[in-house]
Amino acid sequence: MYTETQILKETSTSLLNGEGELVINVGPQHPATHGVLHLVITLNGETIKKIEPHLGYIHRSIEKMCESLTYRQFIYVTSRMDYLSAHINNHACAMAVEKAMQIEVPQRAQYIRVILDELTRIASHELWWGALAMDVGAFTPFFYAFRERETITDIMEETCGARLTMNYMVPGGVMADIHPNFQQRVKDFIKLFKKNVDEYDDLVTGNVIFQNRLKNVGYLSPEDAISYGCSGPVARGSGVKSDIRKIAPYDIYNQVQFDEVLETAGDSFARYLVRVKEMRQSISIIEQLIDNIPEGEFQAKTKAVLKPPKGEFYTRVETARGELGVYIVSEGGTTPYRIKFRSPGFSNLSALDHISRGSKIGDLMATMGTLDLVIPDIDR
Amino acid sequence: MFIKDYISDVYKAAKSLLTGMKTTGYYFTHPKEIVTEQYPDNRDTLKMAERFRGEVIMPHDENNEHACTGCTACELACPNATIKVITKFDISPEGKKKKALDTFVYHLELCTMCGLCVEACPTSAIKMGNNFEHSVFDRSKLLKTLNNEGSKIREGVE
Amino acid sequence: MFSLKSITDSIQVWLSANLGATGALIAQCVIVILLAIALFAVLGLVLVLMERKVAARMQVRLGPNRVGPWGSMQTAADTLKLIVKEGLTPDGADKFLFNLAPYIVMIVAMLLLAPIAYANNFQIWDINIGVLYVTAVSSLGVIGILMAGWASNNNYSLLGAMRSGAQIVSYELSAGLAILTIVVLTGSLQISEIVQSQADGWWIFKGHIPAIIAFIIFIIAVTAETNRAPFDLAEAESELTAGFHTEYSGMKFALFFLAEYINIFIVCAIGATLFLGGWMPLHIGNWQAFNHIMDYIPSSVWFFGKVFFLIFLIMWFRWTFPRLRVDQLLNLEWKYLLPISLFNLLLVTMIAILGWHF
Amino acid sequence: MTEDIKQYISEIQPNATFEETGEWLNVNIAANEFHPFASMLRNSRFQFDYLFCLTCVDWKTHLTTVYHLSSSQNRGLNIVIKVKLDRNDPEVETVSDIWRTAEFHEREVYEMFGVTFLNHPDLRTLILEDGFQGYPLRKDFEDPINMIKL
Repeated sequence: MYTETQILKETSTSLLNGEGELVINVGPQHPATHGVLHLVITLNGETIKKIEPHLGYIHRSIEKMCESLTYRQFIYVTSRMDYLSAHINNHACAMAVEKAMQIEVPQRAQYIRVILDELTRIASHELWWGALAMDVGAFTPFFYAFRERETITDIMEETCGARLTMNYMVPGGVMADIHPNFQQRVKDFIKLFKKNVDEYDDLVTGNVIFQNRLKNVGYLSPEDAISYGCSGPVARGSGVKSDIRKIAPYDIYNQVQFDEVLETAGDSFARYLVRVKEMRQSISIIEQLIDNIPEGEFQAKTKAVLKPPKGEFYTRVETARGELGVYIVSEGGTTPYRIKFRSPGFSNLSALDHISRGSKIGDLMATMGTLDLVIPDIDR
Repeated sequence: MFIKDYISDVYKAAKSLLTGMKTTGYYFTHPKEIVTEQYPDNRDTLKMAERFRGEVIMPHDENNEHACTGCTACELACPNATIKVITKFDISPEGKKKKALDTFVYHLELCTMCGLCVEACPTSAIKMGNNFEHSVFDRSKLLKTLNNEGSKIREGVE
Repeated sequence: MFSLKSITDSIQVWLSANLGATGALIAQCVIVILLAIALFAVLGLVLVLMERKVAARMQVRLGPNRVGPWGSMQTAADTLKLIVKEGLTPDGADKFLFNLAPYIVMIVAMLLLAPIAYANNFQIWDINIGVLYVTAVSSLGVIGILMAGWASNNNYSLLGAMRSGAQIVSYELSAGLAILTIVVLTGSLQISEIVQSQADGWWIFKGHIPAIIAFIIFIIAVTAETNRAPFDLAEAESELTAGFHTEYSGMKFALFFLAEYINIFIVCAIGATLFLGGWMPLHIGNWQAFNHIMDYIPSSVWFFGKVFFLIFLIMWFRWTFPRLRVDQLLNLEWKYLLPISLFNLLLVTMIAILGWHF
Repeated sequence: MTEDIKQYISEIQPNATFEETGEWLNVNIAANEFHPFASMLRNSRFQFDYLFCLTCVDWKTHLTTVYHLSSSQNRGLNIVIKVKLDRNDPEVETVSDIWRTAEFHEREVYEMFGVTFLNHPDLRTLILEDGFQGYPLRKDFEDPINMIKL
């Protein structure tokens, strides 16, 4: 085993390391890592022998930061973890505080939360779809994905006040009532999305080159998926039931009809299909809820200073990437004693080495793309 | 049949590729589908959403009066120490001392536009503005004082 | 029919009257070199802009539109930027080869401009083995790429160069076989004769289905040969950052970039000459009036129109398809394109012997 | 179900103690008994094969590593295992041979809290740079240059 500094020395003098293997650094600045992930890859020709992730380039120690923020303040920081599902992260934290304080969230707030969660999930999957297509070399889908995603961010901007790091959740509900245009714009979006999603299939899903790039690549067996703690679409692509919305329904997820998308192939294409189908499931969830938002309060009455009782609280939600756990240890003060975020990307990344050994470099990009890694989520 | 499979493979592959080309070809021949905005050419017509959080502002009315009592609730609510409220003591006509706002210091460079200060404000003295063009050449220009020169608290705000 | 022959002839007469035989030859060489360089520069500017505009339209955006009307001066501005940039040479690189490589790639591209018939009687060098010359010289370009990849002393560059080597060597085969089908039909290697043989109809129409198959294979193979997406493995940016030219900057990078576009132009010109009749106007059977109208369009317009149509086709591929993996790339060549083109060549030979074509 | 698990745990490890204040069953266990206990839980009829969270808490007097376990067959079944460690010399057996995901999580805990995981295949810093001094998530960690506290 070598440390980073040694790697830099080795590569500067010779292209090969001591054992005649080619060592390349993918990242921290590399077009395919979507951020500052650093993978040290040992190659034999084009075949991958070992992958070693080096993390920490964007580690902000959010867990430590949260220890000095109050229960109202720490929610906004979590938007910066998995910035593509910022809303769902906030939701998890708000739920953790509500659980600790035993706050009853009004029905209206729950509906709004779930609709926005699902919109966030679609937006996140859209971006993933475009980025994956770009990883395997097709540029145009990226722009089509952003076109649809733009509609969602516009809706978010109008209702939440920001496009990416919304901070719309507060303990006890949401910060403000939905914008009067919200329902109409969401319905317009659903119409647009249903029209455009067929284009995705034409352009990418059915494409023979794309299918060949993803099929039988990065095989993750169900046993490994469980052992590596994979969750979300990665685990579901291997046929492991892991949807928190089904396992431990929160808010009004037990009142809506949707299917947990499962694929059994376990390869990159299965993970791809899971996400594409999930987008359609999310649309159906939104369709069920958008016309039925009950009247009432959007925020429960809460004290100005939140002081949860002594104890430990764990909440789980299903983000676009998988299971996000928020573990709060409270000592009865105004700030959490310890917070741990169990981020889905961290566990999913740990399976990367295992599933890409023996495949080609081109496959690695496809595998990484379908694991849907968001680096701030991994580093926190 | 090997030959048959071979031919059907080639046919299916070619068909899927042509379907893809049809999609991109459609957009090539339909320039009306172009969605990009021509910023900053469209500055005059560009309308931000009313709730868009671009910066913290303190609205003043025509008498140069604001609604800030200097209670520092926003300062306490802020997660990044963006706001610093400096208070003074006003002497009311009855001769009673009363806490009032002296300077409302706002560090735009530290602000993450989370909106918690606006939530916390009991008198709605501050709100989020829509301006998003904040770039300046000197970082010190981002240090702002939100209350106007010579402004005072509006009558009746407690 | 309109022809540039009168102009070239009058220049020839004027030069030999004023400068003598040797002087005229030298002067003609200078004029040709200047024209070639001018074509090179203009093509670079036009094609880069075209690529960006085509990409933008397919990607529902506008593309360059700030410099000049509709962004027409964008590439000129980019070139200026690249010229004034510092050309870095990495510390561990083989400096001589590293600096030589871009020039080799460019010289090869320039050499290929020679045998192409740009218009009626307008050709730099009507060599009698024109097609052979083109296939022979075009495969030299890979030497420059291999040299660049090896001399950079960079893992990404090396991998990119190796991929490029494997790719070009294999795809030469099916490109060559596709060209051969037309040579079989024409019975000549000379470019001008191939064009003349299509006076009564282009080969893609005259040669029945085998000619169409050969044309498709040719387009696929040359897309691969010029390292264009979906076969851009040599520079696969999401895998190898920029492949063989990762370490290049400034004008040296620009030369690679330019050579890529010139190569596209050349292969499309060859394709247009072989399959679409070169500068020959579109003639349909006995429609005398129609044929007559078509003759009024200048031959250079016909030629460049066809070439740009093919270039557009290749750009369309690039902005639609994902990239192949390296083993799939070789699979496609050896398992699909090569057997099909061999079989196709057999068919064409039968057609030619039996005289079934028009 | 919780009673079943409690009974099973009392059978295999009589020294384990339980807390039931939280949502899920908490089991306290000593560090030297932890590894065989974990592997028995993994292979028990409850099949705790999904380690979804592994972390550590600094209680100023001691450290506690916290393992959140679940079963992939029945994800509603969760238990929490806590191992109390000496703060000056925290050492515990690794569980990366039982749950592969622990490999990364333990590396994170190792650098953030300084807990040494015995028999870990690759115990190096994952997030922090090489040669980083101190354990950032411990309560007494102070960094005067990159201040975290307000």
